[in-house]
Amino acid sequence: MKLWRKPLDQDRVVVPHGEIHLILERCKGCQLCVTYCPRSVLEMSNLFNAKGYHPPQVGFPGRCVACGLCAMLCPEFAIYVVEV
Amino acid sequence: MKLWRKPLDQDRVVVPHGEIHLILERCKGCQLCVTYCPRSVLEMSNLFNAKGYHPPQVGFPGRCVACGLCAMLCPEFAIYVVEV
Amino acid sequence: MAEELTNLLISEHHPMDSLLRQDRLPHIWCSGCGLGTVLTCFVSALQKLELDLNKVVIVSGIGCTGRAAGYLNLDGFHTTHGRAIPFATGLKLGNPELKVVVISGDGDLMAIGGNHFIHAARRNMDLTVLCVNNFNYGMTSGQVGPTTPTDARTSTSPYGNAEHPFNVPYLAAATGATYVARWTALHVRRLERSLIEAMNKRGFSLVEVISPCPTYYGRWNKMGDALEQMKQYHDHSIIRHRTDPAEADISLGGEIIVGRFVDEDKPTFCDLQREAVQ
Amino acid sequence: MAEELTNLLISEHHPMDSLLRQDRLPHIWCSGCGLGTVLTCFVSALQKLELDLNKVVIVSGIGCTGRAAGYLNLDGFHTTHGRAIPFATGLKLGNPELKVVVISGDGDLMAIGGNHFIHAARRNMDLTVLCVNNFNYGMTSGQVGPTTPTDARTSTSPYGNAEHPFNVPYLAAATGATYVARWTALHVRRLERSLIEAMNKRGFSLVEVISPCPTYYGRWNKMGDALEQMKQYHDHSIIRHRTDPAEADISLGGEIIVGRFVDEDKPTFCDLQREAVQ
Amino acid sequence: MNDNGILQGDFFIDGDTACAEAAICAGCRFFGGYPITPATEIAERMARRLPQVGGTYIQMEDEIASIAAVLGASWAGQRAMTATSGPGFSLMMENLGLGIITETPCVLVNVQRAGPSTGMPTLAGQGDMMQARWGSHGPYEIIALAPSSPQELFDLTIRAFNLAERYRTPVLVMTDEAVGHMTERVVIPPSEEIKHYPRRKPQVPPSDGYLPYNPDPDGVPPMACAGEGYRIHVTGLTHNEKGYPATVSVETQRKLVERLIRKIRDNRDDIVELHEDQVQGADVVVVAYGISARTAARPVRVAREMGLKVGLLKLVTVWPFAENRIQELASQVKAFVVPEINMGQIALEVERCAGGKAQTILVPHAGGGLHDPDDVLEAIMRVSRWNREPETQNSKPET
Amino acid sequence: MNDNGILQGDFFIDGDTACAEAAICAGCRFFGGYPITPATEIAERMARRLPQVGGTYIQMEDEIASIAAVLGASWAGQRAMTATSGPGFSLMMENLGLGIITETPCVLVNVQRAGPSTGMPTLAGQGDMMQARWGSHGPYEIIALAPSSPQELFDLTIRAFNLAERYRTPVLVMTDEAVGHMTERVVIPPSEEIKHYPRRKPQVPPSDGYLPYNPDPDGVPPMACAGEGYRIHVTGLTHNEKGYPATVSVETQRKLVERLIRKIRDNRDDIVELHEDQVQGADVVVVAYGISARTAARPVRVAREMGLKVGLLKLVTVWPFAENRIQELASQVKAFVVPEINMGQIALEVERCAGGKAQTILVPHAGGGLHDPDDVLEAIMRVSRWNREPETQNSKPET
Amino acid sequence: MNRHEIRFSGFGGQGIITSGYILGKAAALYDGRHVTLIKSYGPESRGGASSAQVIISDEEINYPRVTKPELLVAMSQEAYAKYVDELADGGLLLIDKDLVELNHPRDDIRVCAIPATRIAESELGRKIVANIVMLGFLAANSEVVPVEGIREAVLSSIPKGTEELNTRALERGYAYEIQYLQEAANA
Amino acid sequence: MNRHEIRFSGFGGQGIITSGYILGKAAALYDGRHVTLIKSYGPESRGGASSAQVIISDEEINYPRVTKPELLVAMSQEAYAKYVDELADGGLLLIDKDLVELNHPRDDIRVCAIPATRIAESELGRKIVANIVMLGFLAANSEVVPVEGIREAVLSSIPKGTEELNTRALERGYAYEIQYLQEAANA
Ligand SMILES: Cc1ncc(C[n+]2csc(CCOP(=O)(O)OP(=O)(O)O)c2C)c(N)n1
Ligand SMILES: Cc1ncc(C[n+]2csc(CCOP(=O)(O)OP(=O)(O)O)c2C)c(N)n1
Ligand code: SF4
Ligand code: SF4
Ligand code: SF4
Ligand code: SF4
Ligand code: SF4
Ligand code: SF4
Ligand SMILES: [Mg+2]
Ligand SMILES: [Mg+2]
Repeated sequence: MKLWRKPLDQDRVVVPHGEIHLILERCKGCQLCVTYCPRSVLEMSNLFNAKGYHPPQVGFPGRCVACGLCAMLCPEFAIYVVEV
Repeated sequence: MKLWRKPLDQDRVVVPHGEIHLILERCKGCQLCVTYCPRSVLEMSNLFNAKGYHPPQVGFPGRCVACGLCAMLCPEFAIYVVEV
Repeated sequence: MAEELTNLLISEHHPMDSLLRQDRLPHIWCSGCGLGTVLTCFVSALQKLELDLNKVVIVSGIGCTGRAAGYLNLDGFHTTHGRAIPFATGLKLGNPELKVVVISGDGDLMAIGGNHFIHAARRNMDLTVLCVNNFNYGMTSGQVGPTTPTDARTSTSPYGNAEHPFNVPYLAAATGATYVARWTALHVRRLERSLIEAMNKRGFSLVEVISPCPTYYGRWNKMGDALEQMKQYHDHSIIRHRTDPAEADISLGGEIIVGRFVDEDKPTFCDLQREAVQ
Repeated sequence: MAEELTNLLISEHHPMDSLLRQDRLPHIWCSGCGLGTVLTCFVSALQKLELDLNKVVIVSGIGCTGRAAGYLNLDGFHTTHGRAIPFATGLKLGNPELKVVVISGDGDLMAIGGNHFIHAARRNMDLTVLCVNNFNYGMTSGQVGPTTPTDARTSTSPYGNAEHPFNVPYLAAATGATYVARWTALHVRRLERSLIEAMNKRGFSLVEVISPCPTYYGRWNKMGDALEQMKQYHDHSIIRHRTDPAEADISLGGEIIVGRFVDEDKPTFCDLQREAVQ
Repeated sequence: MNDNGILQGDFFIDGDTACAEAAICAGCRFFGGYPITPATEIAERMARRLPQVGGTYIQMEDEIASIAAVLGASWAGQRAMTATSGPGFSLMMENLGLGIITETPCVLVNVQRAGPSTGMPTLAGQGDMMQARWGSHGPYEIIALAPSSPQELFDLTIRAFNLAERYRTPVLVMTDEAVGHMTERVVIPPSEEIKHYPRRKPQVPPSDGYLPYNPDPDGVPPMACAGEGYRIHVTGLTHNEKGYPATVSVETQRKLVERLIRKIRDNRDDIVELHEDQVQGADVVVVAYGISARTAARPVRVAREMGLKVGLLKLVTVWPFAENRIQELASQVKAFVVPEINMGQIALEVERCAGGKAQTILVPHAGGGLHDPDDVLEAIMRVSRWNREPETQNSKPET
Repeated sequence: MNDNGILQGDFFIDGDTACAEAAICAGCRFFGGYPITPATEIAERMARRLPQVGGTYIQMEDEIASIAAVLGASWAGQRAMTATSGPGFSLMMENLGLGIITETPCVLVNVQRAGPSTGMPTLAGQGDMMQARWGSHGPYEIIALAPSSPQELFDLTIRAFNLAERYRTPVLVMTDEAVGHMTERVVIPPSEEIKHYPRRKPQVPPSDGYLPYNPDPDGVPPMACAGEGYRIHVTGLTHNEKGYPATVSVETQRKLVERLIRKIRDNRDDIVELHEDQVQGADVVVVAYGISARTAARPVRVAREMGLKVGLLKLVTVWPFAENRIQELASQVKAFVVPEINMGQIALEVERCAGGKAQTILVPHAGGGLHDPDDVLEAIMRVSRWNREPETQNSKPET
Repeated sequence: MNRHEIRFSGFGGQGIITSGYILGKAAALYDGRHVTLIKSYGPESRGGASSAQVIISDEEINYPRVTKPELLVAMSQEAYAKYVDELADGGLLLIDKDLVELNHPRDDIRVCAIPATRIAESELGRKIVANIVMLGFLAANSEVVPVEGIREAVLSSIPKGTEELNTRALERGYAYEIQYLQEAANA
Repeated sequence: MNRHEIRFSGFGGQGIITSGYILGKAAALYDGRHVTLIKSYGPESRGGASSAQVIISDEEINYPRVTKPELLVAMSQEAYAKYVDELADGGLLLIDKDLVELNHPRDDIRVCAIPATRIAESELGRKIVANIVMLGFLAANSEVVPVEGIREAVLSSIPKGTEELNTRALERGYAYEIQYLQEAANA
C-alpha cells in the first residue's frame, strides 16, 4: 500500500509479535483459539492429550500480533501469548 | 327544581327506598357504613353488642335510597338494604 | 339490647350468606380492617359472574388475608405460607375446568411466595390472584415486609424501613401477567369490576388492593384509626388506567396510582402445552 | 507427545494462575462450554480492578456455573442450590468491607433462587451478580428452566417448551438493580468491561452472559457443536446500550439484544439502614 | 406400548425409569417436579410419557413448589407424584406436613444420594431414612417403602399409590441412587393385572351433611375433591370434622393428631411388608432394606455355607416400623446385624425394639457406595462367635 | 443498660425477649429472620436492639434466606442467629445441612408450637425434637438444648453460642411457645461475668499451608473467615481437608462424615447437661425436658409426698442424647416416665437406651398446651405399683 | 405458702395480656415475688379469645398454669362463660358491666362490676385504656399486689406520651369502687 | 454358575455408560440372561471419571458391583490406571490405543488395543461413536454376548436417524480385530 502521506507515528509503531504458550493437559480442543484468532495463527493438531482432546498448534508463527484474544477466549486457561 | 322539559321517563322514576337490616352480632362498629352512606342515613348507637362493639342505627330512615353502598362497604356482612 | 336500636330490622341472614360459611362468622379480622370489605367486593363480583360456583376454588396462603378461603362457601384451600400459587397451579392443571382464584396477603405472595408469583406470571398460568396489600404482615402482628414503604415503621423496622418496596403491579407486569389492576379497599365498585374482569381473563391476572391494617401498620405509622387510614389511602389515590406500572410506585404518604394497568392476551401455559404436544 | 506440536511452547503456568486454584484445573466444564471463557473474562476484569483481592468473595449456588467459586483463588463459597444470594447477603452485612460477587447459573438464580434475586435487587443490596444463562440446567443434564425459550426442546420439554422465559435484565431492572448488562460469552472484551463496571458499582448489579451449553441445550436444539452455538449467539446479538430491558426478550433462534441497559444510582440497603438508625 | 400409551412387557431400564412407568401404570397423571441428581431421570421420563397418556408434566420453580403442586393436583382428583433427592427432600418437609394434616394422597419418591448437604450427588446413600420419619415438624406418622431393585421400585411405586389412597396420606418411596441408576430387566404386567385402590369418595351427596374430616371406622375419611360440589374447606391448621380451623381447641388437636397417627399405626399389619429368608430358627438375623439388602445377601450366603444360622429380614416397608416382628425375633436371636448406608438410623429402631433381648450391631457406611460385603460378613461372624467364646459375650441376656 | 448498649439487672420479660437479650450478651451481632408465631418477638427485639449495639438486623424474604444469611454472616466473622418455629424450621432443614457440613458456627432457635403443619400457631408443642436430630438429609450429629424457663432460655442461648464456636457447628435451642411466651423475672448478669468461647482461628498465617478442614486433635478445625486472606474454599459437597470437592471419593466421605459425627459424639460429656433431682436411689425416674420438666415437677413432688421414690431427670441438652446416663439408670430403676408434648419422640431414645432393663412409659400430649400434671402422676403411680402387685409387672427384667 | 392465681380474660384487642403483664411486673419487680405470666390466644390478631394467667408466689413456681384462680377478670361474655366455673370458692370476679351479663350465677364468689370500656371510651376518650381502668378497679378490690407497684408497673410498660392518660385510667378504675358499692346498695 | 463381570471405563462424554447399557441390554433382552448394570460418575456432565459395571449371570444377581471383572474396557489413561489391577487373572483388557499408554504392564492378562476415537473421528466423522466402535471390537474379542444381540441392542438404543452411522461404527470395530492382530504380529 502506498501512503500519500506518512503517518505521524509510523516510526514508532512496532508490530508486536507473540510467543504462544500452551498448557497441554488443560486444553480441551474446543478450537475457539483457532477459530477466532484474527491472524489465523493457530490450527488444530492431530495429537491427543491425556484426556483425548486435540490441542492447537501454531501454523503461522510469524503472524501473531500478541493481541491476546486466544487467551481471553480460551475456556481452559490453557493458552496465552507473551509479547516478544 | 323546575324542569324546563319533562324527562321522558319521569313518570317511571320512583326514588327507591331502602329498608335497613342488621345482623347484630356480626357488626364490629367500624363506622364505615355510617361514614360513607351518601344520604347520611345511619348513625352509631350507644349500645354494645356481645363483643363490645357499637352497632349502627338508622337516624333518618326516610332518606335511604337503597344504593347498597353500606352493604358493599361493610367488612362484616352485617348490614344490607332491601329496596321497598 | 337489639330492640333499642332505632329504625332497623334485626336480621339473621345476609343476601351474600349463600356464598359465605355463616357458621364461621363473624370473621377474625379486626374492626375496620379492609379485608372484610375486599371480601364483600369479591362475593359481589362472584354473584355477578356467570360461573358454576361448584367449579370456583379459592386458594390462600397464611396471613390475615389468607383466612379468606375459609369464609367463602366455595371449595377453599388454606395452604402453607407462601405456597398458595403452586398449590393452585396443581389444582388448575389437575382439573382445567376449575376456576382457581388465589386470595392472599402481600407478605404471603411477595415475600416467602415471591418466587411462585413471578413464575406463575411468567408461565401465564390461568389463575386470578387477589393480593391484599396492607404494607405489613398483619397476622404475625405487623412486621416489615416487601411492600412496606421505605421509612415506614413496623415492629421490625422500628427505626424506619431501610428497604425499597416492590411495586406489585410492575412486578406482575414485568413477569408476564396479562391483567393487572390496583384499587384501594374503598373503591368498592371499581374493585368489584376489576375482579370480574380478572376472573373472566384467560391467563394470569392480578388485582392488588391497598387495604388498611389499622391494628399494626396504621398504629405504627400514626395514621389514625381504621376509618382515617382507609380514607387516607382513598384520598391519596389517583385513578389512571393504562398507566405504565413502572410508574406506580408507592411511597410513605405519597400518592397511590390505581386503575387497570394491563389487559392483554397471550397464550397460557395450557395453551402452549396443548400446542406442543400436538 | 507435546514435542510434536509445532511452534509453541509447552508451559505449566498461565498468567492468570495466581487467581486460580491451579490444583483443580482442568475444570469440569465440557469442551467448548462458554463457562470457561466467562471465567477468563472475570479473572481478567479482576486483574484490572483495583481491589484488595483478600476482600473479594465469590459465592455460587449449585450448577455447572456454580462451580466457578471453586476455581478462583479467592475466598469462595459454593452454597446450596439457589441460595447464593442470601448467603452473600449475610457475608456482606456481616462484613461490609467485603466485595461480594455471586456467580451462578440461570436455573440457580432464576428458578429455585428467583425469590432471593428479586429481593436482593429490591433492597439494592450491594452485590454483583454474574448470571450465566445457558437456557437450561446444565449440571443435571439439560432440563427446561425459567430462561429456556418457548418451544425449545430439552430433556424435560421434549415436545417443546410451553413456558414463556424470563427476560433476566428486565426482571433485574424491574425489581431494582442499579446496573444491568447482557453479553454473550464471545463478547469477551465488552463482558470484561461490564464486569469491571458492575464490580465498581455501589448497589445491586447484574451481568447476564448468554453462554452455550453444547452438551445439552445445543444438542437438543440441533445447534451444531460448541463453536457453532457460540457463533450463533454472537451473530444473533445486537448491541444496543440503554435499551429498555423490557424490549430485551429472547426467543428461540431470535435476536439477542446485548449491551449496558441500566446504570443508575440509588441508596443501598446499608445506606438506608445507616440513615434510619441515626 | 398399548393403545392407551401404557407399556407392557420386558424392559432393560433403570430404576428411575421403572418408577416413572409404574406411576403411569398406577394411574398417576400429574407430575410436578424439579430436577435433581439422581432422581432427574424420573422427571425426564414423566415429561416424555405423561403427554402420551393424557397427563400433565410441569417442572416447577423448586421442590417446594413441586410438592405444593402435587398436593393441589391431588385435590383436583388426580393421582399425583413428585421425585427428588436429599436436598429437595429437605425442602419438601414443610409441605409434606401439609399433605399429612390435610390427608392428601400422593407419592413422593426420594432417590437418596450421599449427604449431608450437597454431599455426593451421583453416589448412593441411605441417610434420609430417619428424615423420612421425622423430617417435618410436629407429631405424625408416615408410610415409607424401600425397594432394592428396579423391578421392586416398579412394584412398590404402584403399591405406594394404592397405600396413599387407602390411607389418604402422602407415601414415601425411599430408594437410592444405586437402585435408581441400576439397570436390570423390568417386567411390566398387563394393565388389567395391576391393582388400583380407588379414591374413597363420600357416600352422601353434597350438602347432605358431608363432613370432610369425619373418618370411616378405620380412621380414614372419604375424600371429596375440588369441583365436586362439596364446597370443602381444607386447612393446614388444626381442624375439626368440618375441616374448619380450631386453633385453640386442645381437644380438637388431640382427636385429629391421634387419628392421623392411629390410621397408620393401627393398620401396621396391612402396611408392613417384610421379606424373610431363613429367619425362623436363625441365631443371627441381618435386618436390611433397599440396596443394602442385596449387599447383605452375599455375606449371608457365605455365612450359611460356613454353617452359621443366619437369617435375612428385608424391610420392604420401613415406616411404620416392623416393631412386632423385631420384638418377636429378639427373643429368638442372639443379635441383629444392620447394614445401612448411613451412620445408624434404622439400627436405632431395631435396637429399641430388641429391648436388650438381642444385641444390635450396626454396620455403618458413610455413603457414596455400597458396603463391602465382607464388612457385613465380619459382623455376622463376630456375633455368631459369641456363643462359642463366652468371655466376649457380655451383652446377650439369658432369655 | 450499660454504655455499650448491653442490659444488666432484673427484668420481667418473656422467654423470647430473654433469648434476644442473651444473644446480644453472647456477642451476636447479626440476626437474619422471618416472623413466625411464637418466635416473632425474638426478631422484633433484635430489630430494635441490634442497631443499638452496632449489629445488623435483616428481615429476609423467608426462612431459607434467613438461615442462608446467617451462615454467610458467620463466615464473615460474626456470631449470628435466627429464630423460627415449626414451619420455618422445616424450611431451614436443607441449609442446616450446609451449616453442618461446612462447620459453620451459628445458633438457630425453634420456639416450638403445636403441629403438624400450620397446626396451632399460638400454642405450645414439643413435636420437633426428632426433627431437630434428623430433619436434614444425610448422616450428621447435632447439638440441641431445651430450656424450661425464660431465665434458662437466656442462659442456654449464651451456651448455644459458645458450643457453636467450640464445635464449629450450628446449635439448636429447642424451646417452645410456653417458655417463649412465658414472662418471668430474668436476671442478666454483668457482661464481664458472661463466658465467651472465642472463635478458633488458624495458627498459621495465610499461604502457610493452612488447610481449612484439617482438624485440631479434638476433631474441630480452626476457622479462617472471608476477608482474612486465607482464600478459603467452602462447599456443601463432600470435601477434603483443603475444602475441595471430592465427590467420588468414598474415603473422603467417610473421613469427613465420621469426623463430623465424632466431634460431637466424642465430646458428649462436655456437651450433655442434665439436672438431676433425687435420681439416685429412685424407683421411677421421670425424664423430661423444656416446659414439660416443669410440669413434671409437681407430680414428682406429690408422688414423693405419697412415699414413692421418684427422681426427676431433666435433659437440658437433648442432643446428643444422654445415652450413658439413661443406660446406667436403667439398671437401677423400674421405669422411666417420659412426658412430652408430642406423640413419643425422646421417649423412643429413652426406651432404646433403657435396653429392656427398665420400662419406658410415655405420657403423650398431642400439643396445644401443657400436660395435666395428673396424667404424669397417674403414670408414676402406675409404674410404682408394679412391685407391689407383681401380676401386672410383666416387663421389668430381674436385673 | 403464699400463692395467688389470677386470670385475666376477654378477647384480643382488649389489652388482656397487658393487664396480666403489668400485674405480674408489679409483683415481680416492685414487690420481689416469684411471678409467672402465661398468655393464651389464637392466631388471630383481634377478636379471638384471649387470656392471661398470672401466678404470684413466695416460692419458685413450676407448673405455670392457673388451675383454681382466686381472681378472675372477665371482659367478654365468652370469657365469663368459659372461666367462671374455675374460679375458686370465695374468689373474686371482676367484670366489665356492659360486656358481661351475669347469666351463670354462683353464690360462693364475690362479683364486682365496672363499665370499664364505657369509662375508657366516654370519659377518657380512648377505649384502649379499658384494661387499665379495670386494673385500677382490681387494685381497689384485691390486695394481691399493692396499688403503688401497679402504678409503677403501668408507667414503665406503656408507650411514652401516654403516662397521663394511663394514670387517669388507673385512678378512675381505682376510684370506681365506691360508686359500685353504692349502686349495689341501691339495687 | 455362568457369571461374567465387565467394566467399561473412561471419562464423561465418551459414552461409557451407553456401552454398558447396550451390552447389558443385549444380554438381558436378546439373550435372556440376568443382567445388572450400574454406573458411576461424578456430578460433572463431562470430563469426570465415568464407569459402567455389568454383571451377566444365569442366576439372580444380588450384590451388583463388579469386583473381579474378566473384561475391562479402558478409554482413558486415568481409567486404565485406576482399574487395571482389579482385572481378573487371564482377563481381557480393551483400550483405546491413542488414549491409553500401557505403562502398568501385567503379563497375566490379554490386551487388545484399537484407536476407537480416531476411527470414529476420522473414518466415521463422529467422535461420539467411538464407544460403538469399541463395542464392535469387544464383540470380536469376547464371547460374553453374541454380536447379533449387541447389534439389536445398539439399534434399539440409539436416536432415530443414526442407525447407519452406528451400524458402521459397530462393524468397523468388529472388523478391526484382524488388523490389530496383524499389527501385533508385525510389532
Ligand atoms: C413458613 C412460615 N413462615 C412464617 C409464618 C408466619 N406467618 C404467618 S402469616 C405471615 C405473614 C402474613 O403477612 P401477609 O401475607 O401480608 O398477610 P396479612 O396478615 O398482612 O394479611 C407470616 C410471616 C408461617 N406461617 N409459615
Ligand atoms: C435443592 C436442590 N434441588 C435441585 C438440585 C439439583 N441441581 C443441581 S444444579 C441444578 C440446576 C443448574 O442449572 P443452572 O443454575 O442453570 O446451572 P448450569 O448447570 O446450567 O450452569 C439443579 C436443578 C440441587 N442441587 N439442589
Ligand atoms: S495473540 Fe492474537 S494473533 Fe496471536 S495467536 Fe492469539 S489470537 Fe492469534
Ligand atoms: S481455546 Fe484453549 S482449550 Fe480451546 S483449543 Fe484453544 S487452547 Fe485448547
Ligand atoms: S343503602 Fe345507601 S342510602 Fe341507604 S343506608 Fe345504605 S348507603 Fe345509605
Ligand atoms: S360497616 Fe358493618 S361492621 Fe361497620 S359499623 Fe356498619 S354494620 Fe357495623
Ligand atoms: S391485624 Fe391488620 S390485617 Fe390483620 S385483621 Fe387486623 S387490621 Fe386486618
Ligand atoms: S453441561 Fe453444558 S453448561 Fe455444563 S459444562 Fe457442559 S456444556 Fe457447560
Ligand atoms: Mg400483609
Ligand atoms: Mg443454566
